[in-house]
Amino acid sequence: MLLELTPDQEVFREATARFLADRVPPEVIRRLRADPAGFSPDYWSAGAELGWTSLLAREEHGGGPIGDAALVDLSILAHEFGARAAPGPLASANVVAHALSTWGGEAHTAAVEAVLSGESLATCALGEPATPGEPAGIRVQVRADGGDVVLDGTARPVESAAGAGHILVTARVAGAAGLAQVLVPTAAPGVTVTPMRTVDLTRRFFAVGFDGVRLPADAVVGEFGEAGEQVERQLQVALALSCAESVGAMQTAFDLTVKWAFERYSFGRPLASYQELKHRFADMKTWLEASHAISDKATAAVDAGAPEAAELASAAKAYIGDYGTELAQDCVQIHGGIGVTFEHDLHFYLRRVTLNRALHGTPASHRARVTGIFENLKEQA
Amino acid sequence: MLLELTPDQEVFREATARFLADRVPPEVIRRLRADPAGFSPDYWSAGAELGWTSLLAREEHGGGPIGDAALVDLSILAHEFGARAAPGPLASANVVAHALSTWGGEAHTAAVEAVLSGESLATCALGEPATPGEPAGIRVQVRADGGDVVLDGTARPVESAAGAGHILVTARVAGAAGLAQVLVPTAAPGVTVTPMRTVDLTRRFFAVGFDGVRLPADAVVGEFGEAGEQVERQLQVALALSCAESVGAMQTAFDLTVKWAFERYSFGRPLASYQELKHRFADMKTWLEASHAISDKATAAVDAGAPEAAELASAAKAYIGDYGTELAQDCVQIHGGIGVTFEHDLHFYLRRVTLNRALHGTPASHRARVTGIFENLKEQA
Amino acid sequence: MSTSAVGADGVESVEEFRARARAWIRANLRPLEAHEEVGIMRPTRTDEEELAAVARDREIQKALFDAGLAGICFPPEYGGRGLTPAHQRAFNEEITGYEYPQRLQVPTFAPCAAVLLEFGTEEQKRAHIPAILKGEEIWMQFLSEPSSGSDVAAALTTAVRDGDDWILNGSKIWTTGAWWSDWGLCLARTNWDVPKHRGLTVFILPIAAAGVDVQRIEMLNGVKEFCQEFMTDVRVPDSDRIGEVDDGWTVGTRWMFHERMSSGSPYVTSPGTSAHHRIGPDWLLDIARGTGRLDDPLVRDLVGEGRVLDLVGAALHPRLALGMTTGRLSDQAAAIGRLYSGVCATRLTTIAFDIAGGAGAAWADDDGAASDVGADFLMRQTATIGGGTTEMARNVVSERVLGMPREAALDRGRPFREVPRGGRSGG
Amino acid sequence: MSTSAVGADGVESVEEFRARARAWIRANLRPLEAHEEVGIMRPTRTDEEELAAVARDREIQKALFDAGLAGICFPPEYGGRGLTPAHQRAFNEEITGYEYPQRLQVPTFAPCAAVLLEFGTEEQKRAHIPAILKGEEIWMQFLSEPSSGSDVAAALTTAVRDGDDWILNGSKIWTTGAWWSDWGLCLARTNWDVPKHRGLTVFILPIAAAGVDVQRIEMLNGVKEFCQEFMTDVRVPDSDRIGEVDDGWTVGTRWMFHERMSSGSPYVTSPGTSAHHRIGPDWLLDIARGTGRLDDPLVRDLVGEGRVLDLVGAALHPRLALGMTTGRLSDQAAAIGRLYSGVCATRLTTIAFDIAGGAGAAWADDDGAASDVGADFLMRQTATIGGGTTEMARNVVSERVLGMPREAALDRGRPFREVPRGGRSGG
Repeated sequence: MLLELTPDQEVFREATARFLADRVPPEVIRRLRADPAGFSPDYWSAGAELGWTSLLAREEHGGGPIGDAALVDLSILAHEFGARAAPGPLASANVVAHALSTWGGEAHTAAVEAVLSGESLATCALGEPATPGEPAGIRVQVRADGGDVVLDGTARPVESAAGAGHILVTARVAGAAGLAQVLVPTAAPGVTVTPMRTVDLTRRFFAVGFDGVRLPADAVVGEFGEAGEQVERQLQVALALSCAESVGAMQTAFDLTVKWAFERYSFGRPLASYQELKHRFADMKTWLEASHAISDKATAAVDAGAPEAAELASAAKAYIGDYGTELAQDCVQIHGGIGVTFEHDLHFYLRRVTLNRALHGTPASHRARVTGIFENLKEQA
Repeated sequence: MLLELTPDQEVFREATARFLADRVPPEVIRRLRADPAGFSPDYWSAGAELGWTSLLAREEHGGGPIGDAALVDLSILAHEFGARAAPGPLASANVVAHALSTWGGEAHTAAVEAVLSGESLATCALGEPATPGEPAGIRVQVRADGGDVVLDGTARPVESAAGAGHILVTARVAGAAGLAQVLVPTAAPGVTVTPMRTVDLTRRFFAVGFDGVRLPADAVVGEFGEAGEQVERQLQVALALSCAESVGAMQTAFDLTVKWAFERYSFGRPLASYQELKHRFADMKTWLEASHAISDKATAAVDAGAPEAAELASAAKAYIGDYGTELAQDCVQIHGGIGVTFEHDLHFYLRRVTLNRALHGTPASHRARVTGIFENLKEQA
Repeated sequence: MSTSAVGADGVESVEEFRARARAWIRANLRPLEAHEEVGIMRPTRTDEEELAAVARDREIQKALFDAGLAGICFPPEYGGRGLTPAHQRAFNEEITGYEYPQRLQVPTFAPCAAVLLEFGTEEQKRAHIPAILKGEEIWMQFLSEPSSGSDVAAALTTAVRDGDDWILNGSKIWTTGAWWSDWGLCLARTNWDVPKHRGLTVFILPIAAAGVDVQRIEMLNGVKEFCQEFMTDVRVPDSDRIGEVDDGWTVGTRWMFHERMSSGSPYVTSPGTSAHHRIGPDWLLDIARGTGRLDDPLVRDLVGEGRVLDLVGAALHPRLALGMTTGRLSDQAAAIGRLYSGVCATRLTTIAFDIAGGAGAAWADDDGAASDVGADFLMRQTATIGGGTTEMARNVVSERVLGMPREAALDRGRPFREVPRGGRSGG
Repeated sequence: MSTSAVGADGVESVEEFRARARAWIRANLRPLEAHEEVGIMRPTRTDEEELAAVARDREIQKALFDAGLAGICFPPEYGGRGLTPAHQRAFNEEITGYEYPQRLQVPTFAPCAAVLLEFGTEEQKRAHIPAILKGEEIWMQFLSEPSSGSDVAAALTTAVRDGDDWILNGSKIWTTGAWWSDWGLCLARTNWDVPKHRGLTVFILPIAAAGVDVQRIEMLNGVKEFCQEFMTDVRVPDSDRIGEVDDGWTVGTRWMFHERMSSGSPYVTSPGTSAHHRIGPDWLLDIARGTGRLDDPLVRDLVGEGRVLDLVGAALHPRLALGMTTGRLSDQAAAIGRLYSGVCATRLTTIAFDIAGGAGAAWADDDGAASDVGADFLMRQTATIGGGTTEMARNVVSERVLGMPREAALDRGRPFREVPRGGRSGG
């Protein structure tokens, strides 16, 4: 997170922090493991009132940023979500709000307003990020058929699909190179939603099958077959939010463990007095500050639509993916046995960074993306 | 190296150890940097008298092991070479002696005897190891032409090529899938020997060009076009010796650094009292024992021609390649600035493990080889 | 005791023994399926299934005893076979790939039975060793405490003399399966006014004794294999004391030696290439194949790394064992093996997670080998915590193997009562 | 002093300054070639060439001074421009890609000139700062000693009072280019009967002074950039003392602060994206392309890793600088940046070596970018040793940033004369 928030940002952060501390303290998160959705509907709609879903949408849809940089503001929320291992599909919902509000048509107005108000949940299936020269990992096909579009295939993992009214689906256009995005009601005939298992306690993922799902053409978001760039933009938003969330989780895991090291004694000395542990804390602090830095820089670039946004977002994802889990695992190690028990909170944060490491492309796939972008950059230079 | 040597092995090791301590102590090695060959001819012939070149050759050629396991005995020498950063193409010369003695014909008798006596130096160009399903990195071609064979292409790096009378060259057979090995006199028309630069102080490498080099067919070692298996065997011998040598170098670097840690004080305490350094020494000791263990196991398997020899040799090369250099670099780090000066001995051992890491295939290429072998093994199971 | 063929000199040779073991094993034990119980402590069994598995382990142990195949290196006077470690190794090789009484090996045979053999009275040994060898007694270590972590000698569990008995109060933790076990080997403090190591005494007690409350601990992945015991005024007769009063650290030192050595102990059956409770390189291949990534050079590199680490470990452990046997390596070199194993296991778990790709975040039940690898990754550190942390192993290697100065301990030479203990307790 | 346009209020704005700097740089300085001086301290120049390069650096510095572009953040009374760090940053940006007086930056401007500004007398400042800004004086740190390594306060170099002078004896090491430098800032022991930090005093001395013997140190790759100085009865007037007698650690603490901060110091010109004296990600691409391995996914992964580390570093350093400026982060957070840079540089060097493959062992002169990467690998650790080891940085981060207990130092509170110093000396 940024070292300095504006007063508006601080008010905004503080409201959500208080809300989360009140509504989803650790003992509640532990219980939510058994909840099919991972959270209650009123939790999400109350969050929407705090602005969780509206920052990236246009004002005419009831959205709007609190400052100049909507995604930066939203990343402060995402950081708070990570720091408290909060439930809820923050990134997915915001990607949908952003997409519908930016590229959607008249037909999507009702949906975007319902998402913004928290009245209805929407999620998205973006697919894995594309490496330059390589196809993205998208396994849904769409074809135009008369005035309709028809979808076939499977998207996975799709967050909160079972509780969502709509899924924004990214699909390959059959027989062509392009992509299209379609807003699919989960109630549409031919849609099947199958739960998956996951490392997180409160986030839920699903495999969503599309078997000849037929929708009117105005379900398409943006231009049919020309959605590559908007998908890339949405992916960058998702990456930025996922990174900010992971950094929040890293921060809490680190803080918990520093505290433990001061309080826990072994051989008559606090753990914090052992040089080998001290040096590991120094490394962790370095990874942590580096993760804050690259996360914030990538977020600002994505927010500004800067040319370096794609590379920075992937660099952040690769770095935070690797070092976020290393940091959290080292926190577990320093805690010892208690750190792998269900009763301790530490695993909440380990789960969150583990999830985010493997979601939206692994560190290795993002390194490949960085190499491709960097290579193109150098060839142009 | 083995934890326990037989009395014969110990006598053998001790003779070479005394010889090396006398002939190539550190100050001599430092001076040999400027020597074009890296050592004097009489050094090598005296070594040959100590048995450096004869263990893998048949008795009728003047060779023969000192015990049951010739390569194991030889690996004790290689370990001593590494431990003292000794000059001389031990692995290359022994591969040639082994190859000529095992697969060579009448025409090679004089050459093998000269190699064994140390009267003449011979070296080899094996190429990089082949991964199952992939071609080996061999860039010399050979074709049969009447009663002759003709070689074209370049082999690099070839150790001690400038001082060698013969080079055992591995070549692809033009227009066919097989390999052939040819013993090429360096004086043959069309052979060019160009010095390369290297990380080692006393070992010398060359790019050897073959431009229509024509030799009689009896220069061929083994069956023309059927040399794949003998090349693989020779490569395994080279890997085993290279690993044993690296482990010797690791052992000396480690011992030097343990000694330093006890003697060097900082803030009124010996370095050996700092927990963070102690833990790094524990890791290094673990890498070191593991390297001894896998090197010895691979050597025994190669010596016995065991089915697991190829996989173990590559596993040893990959592990020792990675951890040998990590250990040596950590020894440098613990020494501080003095560890990167030319006057200190530590870099001798760093150079040796660095050289061996990149020679005969990188750790990554050997991991790929291990994966291929392992995959085949599991498919057969 | 049992009937079995022996050589002409009355001692069964290794090969005779091997042949007999092989025949019996093939006739009586179930071959394991490939990858049975792969992964990191996955919660695959219900409590009922776990109890049935424990019962089966006891049953196999009893059958082994009746066949003259139990307690291979235990003394005959306590029901063992009195054979050599080479016989045990042959047995390990023969039982590889078959079910075996896994829950009785560690800690029952080692360190617990090993400690009884070394320090127990004749009565104690006759009472317990044969019962252990028959599968009638499963033992646990009452050693770690919530407050002490790696510093096991800092036990707060207290034993106070009361006539011919002792009264124990305190809590022990990280006992595997105490809820289905029978006896505990317990380290307790009998004197608070001397330095840490000089006020300890070792006792044995039935886990069902009055005042022992066994609570199961839920791990982050839902497995409830470990327990914590709360002891409230537990009465133990002085005849169940092991070793001298206040001299428990003499026992404890050997106890911990046997614990560190347990994987190579001659008292313990440990199949050579068991893929149980770990992720081995063959599982990496399966994940790669299952996710369609086996042709990806990056994935092949990871599989190769896993295989290399596994092969190196298989070379290292015998070297260490030989070195310790012949005295070429310090007895403390076992810590090198522990360190290697821990680091290797965490790396293999990470590799599995990386190969699984997106299936590491969320997986379907039909994802095959990639399923649950994400959950394994969460449990990764258990390999470097359980059975003594790798940090402690690094201390041992540097201080005991390399002879480097010991860490300053602020509790040294100080009455334990006065040692700072910090503000928190935990595991 | 110099002629330059200034804003209406008499202060040149950053943008005015930038425009003026840009015009001057383009008119007067040579653009660098791609990858000029890539690699880890490669011995690319003869002594004659090195001396010519030093002369060129002095010449550029003088020209900058004459153009009113030197000493941007130095006080005007000593010849500086009295401008802001923002002006220096603009200058850094504009000079990127051009030659600049690299040898005068560190340690001359910082820490040496910074220490003079902070602790020097008015006479000392007037005597040296303008000369430094004109390129007439190149300074070195006489700080490290062969015996003391990271423990710089354990200096054995001794200064003894003799009338109005001091007589210095001892040895300093790791001075970069002392053989072509002019002045040394020297930490010496003036009292052996008090604890380490309380018996030190700082002096300045001409390197050409009688009794100073400068020996060049050959590094393992043949480069002779570093020196060791042997001081035998070197006479230094008391007027060349910096700070109070025996209070040298007050100076030393700030000295080391300026050293740690030197890469971001407002006194120092440091082009933003210089690829000098390191292996950057673009060099990795060149090696991969040159060895024909750019399509190998393993190589692409390594290039990506290098690029990611570089991008993260470029994000981290400004965050740390901002945090230290605003007080959100401890001043000691500079050690985080030092740690990151060192680890990142060693990793990039290793990646380069791995991409080079067999050319890392032996290379031909025409191997292009892969040439000499093997030699760079041998020098890898210089990035985590020079300028303070990463071990010291980790101590600082844990103790000063995170507030963890300090390491036990057996020299604390003990007369330095009685401190154990071990059996060996070295670097």
